[in-house]
Amino acid sequence: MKFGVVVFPGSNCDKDAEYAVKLLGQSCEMLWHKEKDLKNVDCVIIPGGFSYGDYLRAGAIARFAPIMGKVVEFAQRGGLVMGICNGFQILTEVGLLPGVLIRNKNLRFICDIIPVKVENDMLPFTYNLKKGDILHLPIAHGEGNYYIDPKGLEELKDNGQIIFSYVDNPNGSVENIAGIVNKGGNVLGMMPHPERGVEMVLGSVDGEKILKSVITWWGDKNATK
Amino acid sequence: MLQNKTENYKLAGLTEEEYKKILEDLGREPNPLELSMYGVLWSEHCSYKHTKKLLKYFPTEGERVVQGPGENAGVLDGGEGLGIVFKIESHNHPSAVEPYQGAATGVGGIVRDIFSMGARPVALLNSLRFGPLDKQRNRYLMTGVVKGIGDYGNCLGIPDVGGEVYFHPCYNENPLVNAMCLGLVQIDKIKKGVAQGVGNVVMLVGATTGRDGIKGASFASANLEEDNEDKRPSVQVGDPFMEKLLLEACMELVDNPYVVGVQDLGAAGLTSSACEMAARGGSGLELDLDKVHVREKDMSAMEIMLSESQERMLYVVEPQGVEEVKKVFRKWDLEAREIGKVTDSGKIEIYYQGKLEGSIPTKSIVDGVPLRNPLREKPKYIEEKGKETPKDLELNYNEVLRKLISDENICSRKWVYSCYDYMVGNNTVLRPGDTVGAVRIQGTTKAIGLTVDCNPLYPYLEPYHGGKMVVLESYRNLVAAGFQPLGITNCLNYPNPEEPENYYVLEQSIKGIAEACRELNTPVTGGNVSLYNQGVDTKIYPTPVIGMVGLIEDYNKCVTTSFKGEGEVIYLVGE
Amino acid sequence: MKYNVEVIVSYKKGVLDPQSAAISGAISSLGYQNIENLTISKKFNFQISGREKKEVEEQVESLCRKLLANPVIENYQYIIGEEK
Amino acid sequence: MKYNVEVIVSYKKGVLDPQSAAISGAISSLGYQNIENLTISKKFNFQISGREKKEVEEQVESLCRKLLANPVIENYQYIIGEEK
Ligand SMILES: Nc1ncnc2c1ncn2[C@@H]1O[C@H](COP(=O)(O)OP(=O)(O)O)[C@@H](O)[C@H]1O
Repeated sequence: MKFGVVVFPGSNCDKDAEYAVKLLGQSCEMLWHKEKDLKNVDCVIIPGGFSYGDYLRAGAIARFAPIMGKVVEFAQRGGLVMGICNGFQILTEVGLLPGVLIRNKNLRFICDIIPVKVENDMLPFTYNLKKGDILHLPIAHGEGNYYIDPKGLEELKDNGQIIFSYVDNPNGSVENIAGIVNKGGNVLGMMPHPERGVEMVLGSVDGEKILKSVITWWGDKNATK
Repeated sequence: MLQNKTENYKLAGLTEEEYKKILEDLGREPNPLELSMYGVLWSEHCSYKHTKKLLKYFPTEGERVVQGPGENAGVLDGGEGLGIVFKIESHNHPSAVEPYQGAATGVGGIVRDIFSMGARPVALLNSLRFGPLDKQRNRYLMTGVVKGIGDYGNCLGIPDVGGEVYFHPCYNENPLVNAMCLGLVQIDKIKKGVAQGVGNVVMLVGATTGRDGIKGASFASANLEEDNEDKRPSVQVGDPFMEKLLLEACMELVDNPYVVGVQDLGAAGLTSSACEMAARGGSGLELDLDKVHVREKDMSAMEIMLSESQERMLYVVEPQGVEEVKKVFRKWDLEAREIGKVTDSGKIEIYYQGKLEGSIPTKSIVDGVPLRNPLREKPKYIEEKGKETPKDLELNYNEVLRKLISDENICSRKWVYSCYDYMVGNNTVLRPGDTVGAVRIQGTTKAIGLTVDCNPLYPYLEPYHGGKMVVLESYRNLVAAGFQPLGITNCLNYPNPEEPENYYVLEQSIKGIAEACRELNTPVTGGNVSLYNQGVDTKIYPTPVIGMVGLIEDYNKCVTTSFKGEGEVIYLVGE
Repeated sequence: MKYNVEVIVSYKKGVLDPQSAAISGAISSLGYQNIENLTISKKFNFQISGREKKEVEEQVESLCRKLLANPVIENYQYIIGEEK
Repeated sequence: MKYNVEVIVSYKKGVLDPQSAAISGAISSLGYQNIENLTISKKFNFQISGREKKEVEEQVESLCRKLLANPVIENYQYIIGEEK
């Protein structure tokens, strides 16, 4: 399977995502923000970091990058898109995901490894997982406090769009939301960093389970074709 | 003008002796621009006039030393062509005035030192000292400093893998903020801060040059545009996003064969980087300030030369490489301007608006400062404190334990390091909370262990032995975690060296550090000196912060601090 | 023609702004018990050139919607004045 | 008596404002070439109660200096109006 990692000025988890994907034996293309070519990848990762310095609002400026037009088209055609941390923020700003991420409730940046619960196991991103599974995942963000109005929240719940939730809410997110998907289930936004949880020596291996889910799902889907 | 001369050199921070030396070196009177350039380069901060002789005590050679003191950072040989680049630097004074920006720009500065060597920064550490937290101002300082360090390093994506925080009333007026950075480079690709090759092009890259950071002490600042409401801030504002772009662009140029030298612009801005690069190359420079991309209109030559605007680098490039270099910076949306060329005049010649505004012999301004030899006197308190006996110990162990673990100097530091992204990069194998921090070297089984440490009580009570003990502590930390210690960098934070007692302590503790380094075979590859950390009511304890690096061949064998399971036996080792 | 533009972007009512909340807390812990209803907004000032006000207005409107404010949580308002 | 207070905090002249610089860059890459001199400030609004305006003014002044603005790099100005 071929992954693509978008590189914005200020991205800083782009190489980590590439590392994780390759560690799992998959190929990876880096997608420069000024370009308009997704290089035929099967899954786009929008990595963490501080695109454009996160000035104004996290993700507010990145959404206008030329590559994003292609990402939106790709997503609308059903392509797999994973926005991690800053990538989640960008996906909400560009409108692929509902809601918005605001400053952590205590206004502090938080770096830690924390338990996250799987809420929906019917998605490509949780293909190998079970609802209720607890994953220990790294987080590192200052603006991860997910907000959506009550009506939007109802919709998220009704459609099963909440995919991950925090066991102990670190940032004030509504409904302890740690990750959501779009209605189609092909676009994921999550604050925790699965690409950092790929080796025990780094403190966690649970991130691998999410990436492997995507890979297995992809393999199965193409096998049945 | 003439009768103002004394005042002028004093305003520039120079002594009469120094001024006479300048007259001698120049063979004439310096003009205001030249005088203020001398003023900043001959300041303690840039010239080490009080400590140059003392730093000679340090062992700086060893089989692993690739680059000792004198460059932007030191380099050790990590085996198989791997260069371990590291340095520590203080940003004490700016952080006392503006904790957030002061600490942030401190991180920015040390990171630029590392990547100017061609190394990719892979880890940060920091060593912090404040007055006790029952004082509101100390809480304010600490909150700002921690946030400043976090925001800057997090944005750059460099994991912060360790550090220390210590509280004592002696830091009430002078908090200490020392930042250390580690980078990795292929030894044959190391870049140096050198300007060489007549006709080679000097390029200023990165952020615009503004009026920030122009030293209030500089005598010329009185002539700055009068505008009372907006007093010129002497504090710079950092832009980590700009630095991240600069970092990535510089990394792309590591393999470029046309790049002759690189240096970052730190204290004293263009003045120090241009002069130092020329001095290392034994050359001269011709600078055309009209080419500098400035942030504000109508800046004077002096303002451009002294500006401490952050996120800027100076490149020396062979003419045929200039377009390529520009192309890389353009890719990262950065400005790169040709602002001058290398000459064989042995002088720094500054042109502005078609006129020669200054001409200074390189050797004079960089190495010409008369060194000081202050008086030493053993402080009386040392004898007195030596005679004190411990007070009666409290015997209620539960109570003692509770007091200990709730002490602000002992309790968990998680509230500090959880503000730092310590995992970015996928290399952090020992995280904050362990004895030392460690990052692995991707593609190998090796990891580098890092620690910054200083218990200031040791050098305060026993300057010489205390100096040794500070090094030993770092050494023990690394060994305990399974690392072979390789070398150190240090940040000497001390009070006013012109007081004999202070100078005695400074000299003795340096001798102690040197002795320990020699015995342990951990040479000193660089460091930083911060003197005059003294206020109206307090002066800091001698605080020589040691940053030590070590190597482990297999990172799976790192030893973490925690107890691993029930029933395990606990040993106390040592005498 | 040049116009001076001022844009104010503030949180919608009902959206909790953690920063305002924190500053309100800090104010009362500094001992000011008589301060209430604190809100923080962003104020942008810039100059825009265009042939006529209507055209400029459209541009400012779209800039607010696209970039300066996030309509999910923020409101915006602007004033366009001719440059003197 | 209750007063409505508006405080504007902005960077001093000559201080680098990376945020404004980044947003200006974004604006021009969005195709608006006719916008210049963008600056961003913070606007605080709150209500304060006090017996007389002078007393309130002193409090607002000290609040600005201590909390809302960083006098090393920022300027502030405020307007105090009586509540209607
Ligand atoms: N300013 C800081 N930045 C990052 N990590 C820190 C900082 N201060 C302390 N730490 C980390 O917290 C842990 C405990 O610190 P400390 O109590 O000083 O340890 P030690 O007893 O080993 O000297 C260490 O892992 C250290 O690296």
